[in-house]
Amino acid sequence: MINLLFFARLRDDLDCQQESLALPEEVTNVGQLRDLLCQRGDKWQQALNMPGLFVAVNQEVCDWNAELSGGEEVAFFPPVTGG
Amino acid sequence: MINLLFFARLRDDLDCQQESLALPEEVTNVGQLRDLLCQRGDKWQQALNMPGLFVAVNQEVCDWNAELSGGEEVAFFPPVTGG
Amino acid sequence: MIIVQEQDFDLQAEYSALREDSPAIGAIVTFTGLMRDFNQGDDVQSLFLEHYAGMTEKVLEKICAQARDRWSIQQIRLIHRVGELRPSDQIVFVGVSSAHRGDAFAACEFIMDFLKTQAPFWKREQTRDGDRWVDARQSDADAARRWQKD
Amino acid sequence: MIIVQEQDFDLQAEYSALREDSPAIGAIVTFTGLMRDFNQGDDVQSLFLEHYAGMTEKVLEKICAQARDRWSIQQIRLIHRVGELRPSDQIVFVGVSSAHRGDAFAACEFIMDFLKTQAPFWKREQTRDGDRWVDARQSDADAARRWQKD
Repeated sequence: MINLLFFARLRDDLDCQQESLALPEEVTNVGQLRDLLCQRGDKWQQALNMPGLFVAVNQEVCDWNAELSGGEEVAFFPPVTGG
Repeated sequence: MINLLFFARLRDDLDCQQESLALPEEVTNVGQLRDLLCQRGDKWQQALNMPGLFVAVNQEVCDWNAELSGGEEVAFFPPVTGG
Repeated sequence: MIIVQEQDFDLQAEYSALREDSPAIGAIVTFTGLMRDFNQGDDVQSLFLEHYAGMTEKVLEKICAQARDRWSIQQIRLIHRVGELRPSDQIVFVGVSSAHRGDAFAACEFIMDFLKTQAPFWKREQTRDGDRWVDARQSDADAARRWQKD
Repeated sequence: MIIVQEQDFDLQAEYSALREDSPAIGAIVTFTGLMRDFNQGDDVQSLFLEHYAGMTEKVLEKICAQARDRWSIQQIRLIHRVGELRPSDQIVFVGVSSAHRGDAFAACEFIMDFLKTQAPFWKREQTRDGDRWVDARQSDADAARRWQKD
């Protein structure tokens, strides 16, 4: 199981803040996880292709090749706007 | 008459804070004024040749060619160290 | 010291904490970010600041550690507010003390530039025409890029 | 606002004056210079700050005007103390408010760099071995030179 988190505009667009997901065997990195989620339909396809989308694994920003083995916290979020 | 002012280390070295001086006819710029003062002896010669010496005419820093016509306030001082 | 909180903060208290630390300090630089009443062409009535609790603190710790590696710094104090804010409210404080002013200025600006582009905070503005998420600025990305070493 | 005075100053009062000025302000940068207890290799017991009254204010006005020409600034507040000072005492304050942080940081540091090299203040330190005039630093001249435009 992995723990999925969505923030800000992304959470609004997906109407989803948090979700626990059993990782299929063939999904071994975050890029593949994104592809899996995009199969859920247009809403997901569009939201997870927004310009500048970030992904963080266990609270550290990473690229789409970052490996997943189950048990991770994976967060998707738009460009940050604090300060 | 011009009004001469000396600050900080320069005032200490010359033992002079302020002096009114009648400008001789042949002295028409601050470089010539400095030469005139240097003729007073070694102490003046040394102090007015310190590295980085500033001269200000009417409270504005200027170079040694700045003209004098009488009535000016002329200040000599070492490099500044405020802040 | 890094704090993410809903409450307002007191500049004087932060400054005193920086100043009383050591007589070897010669320079204190502070930055305070305030909520403006106007953004992206519209009057803004209020602001909601959301963040990724846990990750935010980690990112801010890392940015401060990078500043310490790069400049000679005595102390850093960083406070970022979250939740509901109004125009003129204080949003963020960064204070840096050092023996010399160059280090304090550089570290303080560096921390703000990377906080802006890396720390997971998001602003939602309330305008007369409804709510909207604030867009990231290219100028912030450019500001952070200035600090890259050759 | 430019003031040269013997009395101490209150950072909170200066900050409040900057902040309450307008809701268009998004950034306030402050610099405070403090007296260090150690300089040029020796413990320093006290410091006497001398200045050229009249000229000092003119030079500071000019530096602030140059900063206003170069960056978009809302307000500048500058205070420099003169007379007898002790370790940890506040010496100088520069506060700049602006819509954006880049302008506030640059203007504040610019003002300090030129104050250091152009404003007629001189420091005399009292150490265990007697009094001495503080030497000007090459690093200050270098800092001011950075701002020259090509």
